[in-house]
Amino acid sequence: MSNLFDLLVAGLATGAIYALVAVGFTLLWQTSQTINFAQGEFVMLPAFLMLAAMHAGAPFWLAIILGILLSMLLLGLAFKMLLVDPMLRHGVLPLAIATMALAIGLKEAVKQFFSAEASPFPSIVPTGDVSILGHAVSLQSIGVLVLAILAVFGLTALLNRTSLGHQMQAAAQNPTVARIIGVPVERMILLTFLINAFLVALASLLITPIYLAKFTSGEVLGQAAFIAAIVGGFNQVRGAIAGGLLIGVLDNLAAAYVSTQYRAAVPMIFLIAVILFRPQGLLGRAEERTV
Amino acid sequence: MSGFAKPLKIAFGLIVVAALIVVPMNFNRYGLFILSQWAVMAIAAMGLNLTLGYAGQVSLAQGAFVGIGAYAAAIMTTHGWPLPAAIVVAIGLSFAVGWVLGYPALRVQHHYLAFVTLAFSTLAFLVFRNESWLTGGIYGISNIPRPHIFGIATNKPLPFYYVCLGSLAIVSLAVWWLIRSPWGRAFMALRENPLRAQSLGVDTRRYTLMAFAIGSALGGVAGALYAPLTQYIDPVPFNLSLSLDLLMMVIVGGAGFFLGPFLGAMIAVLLPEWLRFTEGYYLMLYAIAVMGLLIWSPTGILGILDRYLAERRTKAASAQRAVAKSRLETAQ
Amino acid sequence: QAIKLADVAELSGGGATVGTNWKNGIDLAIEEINAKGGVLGRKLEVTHADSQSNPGVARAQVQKALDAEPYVLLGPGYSGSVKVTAPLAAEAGIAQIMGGEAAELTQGGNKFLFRTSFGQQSSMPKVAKYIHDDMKAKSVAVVWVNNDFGRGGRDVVVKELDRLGSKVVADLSTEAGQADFAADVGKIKAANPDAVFVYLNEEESARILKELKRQGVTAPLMGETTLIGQKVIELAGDAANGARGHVGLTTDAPVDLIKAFRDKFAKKYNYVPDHNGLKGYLAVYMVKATTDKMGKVDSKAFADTLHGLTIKAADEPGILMDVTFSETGDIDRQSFLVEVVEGKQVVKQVLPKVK
Amino acid sequence: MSAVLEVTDIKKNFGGISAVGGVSFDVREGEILGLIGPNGCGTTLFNCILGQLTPSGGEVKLDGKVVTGLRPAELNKLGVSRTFQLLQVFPKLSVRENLILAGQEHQGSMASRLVGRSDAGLTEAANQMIGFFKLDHLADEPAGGLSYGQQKLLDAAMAFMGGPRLVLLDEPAGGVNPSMLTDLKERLVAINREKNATFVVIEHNMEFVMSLCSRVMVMAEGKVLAMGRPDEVRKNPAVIEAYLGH
Amino acid sequence: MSDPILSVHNLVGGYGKMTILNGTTFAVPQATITTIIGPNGAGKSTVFKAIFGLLKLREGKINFAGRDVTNLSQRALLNAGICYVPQGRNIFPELSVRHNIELGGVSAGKGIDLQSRIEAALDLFPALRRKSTQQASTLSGGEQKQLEIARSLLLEPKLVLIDEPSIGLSPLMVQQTFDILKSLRDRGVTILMIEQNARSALEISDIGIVLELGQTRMVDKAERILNNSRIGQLFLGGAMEDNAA
Ligand SMILES: Nc1ncnc2c1ncn2[C@@H]1O[C@H](COP(=O)(O)OP(=O)(O)OP(=O)(O)O)[C@@H](O)[C@H]1O
Ligand SMILES: Nc1ncnc2c1ncn2[C@@H]1O[C@H](COP(=O)(O)OP(=O)(O)OP(=O)(O)O)[C@@H](O)[C@H]1O
Ligand SMILES: [Mg+2]
Ligand SMILES: [Mg+2]
Repeated sequence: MSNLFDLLVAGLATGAIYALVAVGFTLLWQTSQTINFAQGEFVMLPAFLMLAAMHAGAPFWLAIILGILLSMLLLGLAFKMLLVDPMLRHGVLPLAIATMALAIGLKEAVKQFFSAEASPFPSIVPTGDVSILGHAVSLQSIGVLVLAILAVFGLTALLNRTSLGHQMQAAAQNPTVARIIGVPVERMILLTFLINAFLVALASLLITPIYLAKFTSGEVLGQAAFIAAIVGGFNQVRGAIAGGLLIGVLDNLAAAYVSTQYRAAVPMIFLIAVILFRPQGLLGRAEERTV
Repeated sequence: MSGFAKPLKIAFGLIVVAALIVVPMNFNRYGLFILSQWAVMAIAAMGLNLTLGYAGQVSLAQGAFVGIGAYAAAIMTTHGWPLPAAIVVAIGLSFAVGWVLGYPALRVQHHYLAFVTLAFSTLAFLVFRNESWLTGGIYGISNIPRPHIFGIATNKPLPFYYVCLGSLAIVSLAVWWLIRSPWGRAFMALRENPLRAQSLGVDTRRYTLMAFAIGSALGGVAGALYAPLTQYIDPVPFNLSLSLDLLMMVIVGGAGFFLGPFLGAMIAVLLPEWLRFTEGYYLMLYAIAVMGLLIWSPTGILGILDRYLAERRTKAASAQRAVAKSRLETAQ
Repeated sequence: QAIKLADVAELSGGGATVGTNWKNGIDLAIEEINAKGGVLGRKLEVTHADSQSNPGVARAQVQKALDAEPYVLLGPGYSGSVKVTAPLAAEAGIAQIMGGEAAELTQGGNKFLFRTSFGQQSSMPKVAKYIHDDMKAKSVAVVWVNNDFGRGGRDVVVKELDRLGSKVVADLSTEAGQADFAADVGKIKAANPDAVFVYLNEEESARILKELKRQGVTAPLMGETTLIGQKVIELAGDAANGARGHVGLTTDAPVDLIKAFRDKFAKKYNYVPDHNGLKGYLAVYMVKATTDKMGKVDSKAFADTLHGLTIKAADEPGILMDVTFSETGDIDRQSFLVEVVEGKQVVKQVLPKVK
Repeated sequence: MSAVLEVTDIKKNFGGISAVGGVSFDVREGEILGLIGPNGCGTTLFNCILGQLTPSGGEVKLDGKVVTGLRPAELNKLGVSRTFQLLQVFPKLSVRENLILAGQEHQGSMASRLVGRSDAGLTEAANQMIGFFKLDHLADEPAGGLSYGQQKLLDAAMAFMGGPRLVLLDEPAGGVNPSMLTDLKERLVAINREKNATFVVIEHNMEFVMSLCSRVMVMAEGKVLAMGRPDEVRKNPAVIEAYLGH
Repeated sequence: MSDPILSVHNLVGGYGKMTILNGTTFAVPQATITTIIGPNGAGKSTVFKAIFGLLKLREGKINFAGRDVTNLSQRALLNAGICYVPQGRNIFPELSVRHNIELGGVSAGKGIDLQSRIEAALDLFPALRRKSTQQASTLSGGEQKQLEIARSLLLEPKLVLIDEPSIGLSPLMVQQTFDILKSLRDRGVTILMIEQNARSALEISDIGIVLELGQTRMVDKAERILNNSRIGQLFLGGAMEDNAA
């Protein structure tokens, strides 16, 4: 019993990480119909930017600020202008492929210009545990979870309650018409990517102390986040939380009760089941069309 | 197309085929290996092009079917079966599994389908790795023999290259026939507008399953050639990244174009090799090249050609319009 | 005219860290040797090729390397990749010095294949013996990474433990790149073993060490180089304290030559190498020592000369420690039993050469 | 006249909201039935009859056989075809390919179509259709580049390629030029007479409906409001109130 | 009728290399309803796209309220007081009906009470009010068109370009829509409309334009076009009226 509780807590801790990465993923989909296969690498990179700043002698706080700004410049502005703009009109696939290539490029660049080795990364949340119902829960995990929840609430409010959010959605769902009625589509898309870049930089800051800074660390993270996003509901930002936590917990339960060798299979089977029986995801909205 | 372009095209095609037969004769073993790999990947990409490019069903599982074919061939040939028999089994097996994988496509499309197939791909990898009694597990299967074709041993790189090239030729003809048949049109109808297709009597269920099954079967063929090509297989090459690579080949070559997979496979297999002289930077450059290509033409290499042809056709249509216009003016 | 070596390694993909270390080790050794006038007065030259950690690509690259007729082939590091490529090198009659550790590699009678480190068939029995004899563990939990490296080690150690009479009470496979070890550690805890054998890559080792500490597992931890390496200590912090490991080759070995190597490497590449860096370095010095011994650059005779050869560090400082090569291409050398004490590796025992 | 299509008590709810609330009627062999009603009155009904949506209740019979729940493709094979209110063509295929596609599934078996002629022997028929709808200069253009009205015509043309017995046309006149509409109407009448094909026409263009149809059914709020000859319906005060206005 | 508020002069342009507009020229006087009619594929919608900056012109000038607006951005055109309702389905399917309408006011200036305008628009279309929280994609075809018209009422434009508003609308709704257009005109707004429902449209129009093969065939008072027998034969479906009568 206590073991089960530990597993749940551990699962939620990992799940919070997935959720945090998945939030940006659903955001990009909802506001620009982009699937970013490099999302994992987007989380990997800012940590290295910060590390680079520290190696250059900047104190940690300055490195963080520089890292976030640089991320927004590279992963927000440059990404949008160089890759997204030319391809957005041509549907989801070319851009998805381009982001796959981008993922390779980012990994190789970090490996080549920084290091193939893993590096430790300082934590802004104090390391250590707090005791909840007599079980140790790490402060880092709580930090990640809190940020994920804040991001989801913030973004949901932005998207569904503000005119700006509606404009962002409109720009994604029907850019031509959005332009016709005066929505500044370009600016909306840019905003989306800047928000995403900001989020991944924050995520990077919180996750890297746990995952270690390594050029490959985005791979596992990216895939888990995709699955979390789909399971939770792709067209709803809040789906990311549900999906992330669920996948984290499921993964732990699978490792404990199914088989460590087939552990990775369980979330996949769950994913297939969700898609087949509730394609819009657990919290997603069904896409309805009249004929 | 004008009457002049067609013979020109045929002549060009014949030259390319002749070059593929003759030029490699004095290649070294490495060159032949790479070319064989190109042929094998082109077959797999052609299968995916059918499923994705023509029928519009996104699949991130083509690599798993290459794996299924490879394991079928490896297991059978190391147990003394001839390769052709193994290819038949590989086709049958991947066709059947592909058919089953097609069922989700009847319920969901686009990115949802992509993730179902992605999940399948991961599952297949786990089975390859964990069921050691059958697949040799993580240690894989070694000493995979190369076949005797018409009594000729293909152990040496050149004969085996011809085996791959010949298979590619056969597959190409079959695919070409398929897409120019009414089936090909029905596949495109699935891609363009399944709703309308249904109401025109296109049995979208059956065509969807077929698109998956046939595409997967070609993945199986590629796998059955891959195993004797490398003569050793383990689960690693058939993980998700192969599926992603194949997808990249299809999109970069030009999805929905017959020749797309040939070019796409060329870029994916040969471009990194050409870039190897840059040592540590070659994958980065490769990634940049792929992105650059897509920025230049998001519809793939053949998309560029297509744009050019479309412009020529609209020119002709404009001319027709001008004629109609002058007629109208004289009528008044 | 330069002597050409060809290296094929895991420079990208899952084994990139392994391959990069290996490559850097090679480059360092060659630079040193050339600075001192080369081998038999000829400079060494190496081409590096990336196998992308994929056996199929490895095969292609080795083929390419062999087509260029190198003096000796170096690499790859993954056992699967070695397995596909070894027949090619053997067919070409070119010696291959590689980094793979799987037991079976040298058991197929290949006359051209040489290790740079212990095969698992020689290291794992020592580990099992230590767990049984010194740790006095009746029950053992085994955690391994599910790739050819981890699986290979696990298979030998489980067999040996069985033979010695220690019971394997938990047998846990993990994924390369895995970040969350809570469930695995939970299982270990539930099994309550007398000792835990951990056989993972460096980063994963660091993560599981942290998790073991978090969940308060007190059973002694035993592993290999990958559990107690400097990198792991750096990453895991004080969670690494108390972990023990058998180290065939480590940059932390109490050997002056090795310390000097480590400093040179760190100076050149800005990081501390792992054992793969050492392996690459040694591979080149194996070439040098063998060639010096032959007195000529003869690719055909190379393998024959290296079989049965003993190289003394006194004669060839680059080899770092005395080493003997068997007829099968396996290596025999001193090894160490190390414990992490307050963030430092402390050598507990020196295990002598077998012969 | 016997009934080709008998619809009994069809219902359709969307999450608790009733869009069609128990509609029964039949379509007689060889007639042209008009179907009118205010926007959102529930002509979605036809999507239920044709298998695009699953009805929440009720039964559909074709030639006396129950066909409720059959898939659109199966119904099409039984000779029922349709057009769509919103544009539904195959945008990247040429106009001619669109038409060949529309007919090909009615030629031979699936296997025979794999080995048979590439155009399933339909080029001639497609060209005729193209000629009739005055799309000659656009025959090789991708259908997605056609103007609204042209796509609407192409959609209608596609419905005729399979030689159907029963055709449902959803607002065929929307966006079509009046003179072309006259041709279309003549064509419908001709096919109706010569091939004894039956039509159901959903349309808001009153001239078109009233001059074409032999019977008109009026729906409002998911129910049948009136049914009868065009002139009767036109004078019906309830219909004027709900639909026609003055 | 006063001076033209919009004049297009010698527009030449098309898609790819295909030329659709072959020197289209016409002028629209202020505070009138002007209707463009013409066969399918004549280039009517293309003219609108050209005016609204969605089509790159190869030649030609577009003047609005005394200023050259050729190839301006959509936002600039909206700010200048032009609003455009295109043909076909133009909604944001996954947003609610109300939010769809709200978005019509995006380019409105600061001092405008959007909420009351939204309410006013919903009052005109009761079906939309009933479904205001539903996803727009669940509306019927005609309701979606109503949504677009309602959305376009949120701004106070000087010129409305409206492309076949009657498609999919029931006769009652067509009447109502035309009434809305009339009242807009009476308030001084200029309406440029494309219609295939030509008779009804010309009946409420001041001016009619016949467009064919991308050229202006005829510009005249609406009633003169209505009564022109040749035009009747060619574009108004002359035969149909007889049948129905
Ligand atoms: N998916 C859906 N979810 C909720 N309501 C729906 C859905 N589809 C249709 N409706 C509602 O059902 C009613 C009937 O729609 P239907 O499409 O039948 O209208 P229609 O009669 O074709 O009208 P029109 O002439 O405007 O096309 C409408 O009020 C519509 O809003
Ligand atoms: N996006 C496009 N790409 C290519 N050609 C196009 C495109 N849109 C329109 N065309 C062509 O331009 C011509 C004019 O189209 P347009 O839409 O302006 O016609 P229209 O007069 O509005 O006709 P309708 O009354 O049917 O709406 C048509 O022949 C059409 O084929
Ligand atoms: Mg138009
Ligand atoms: Mg309708």
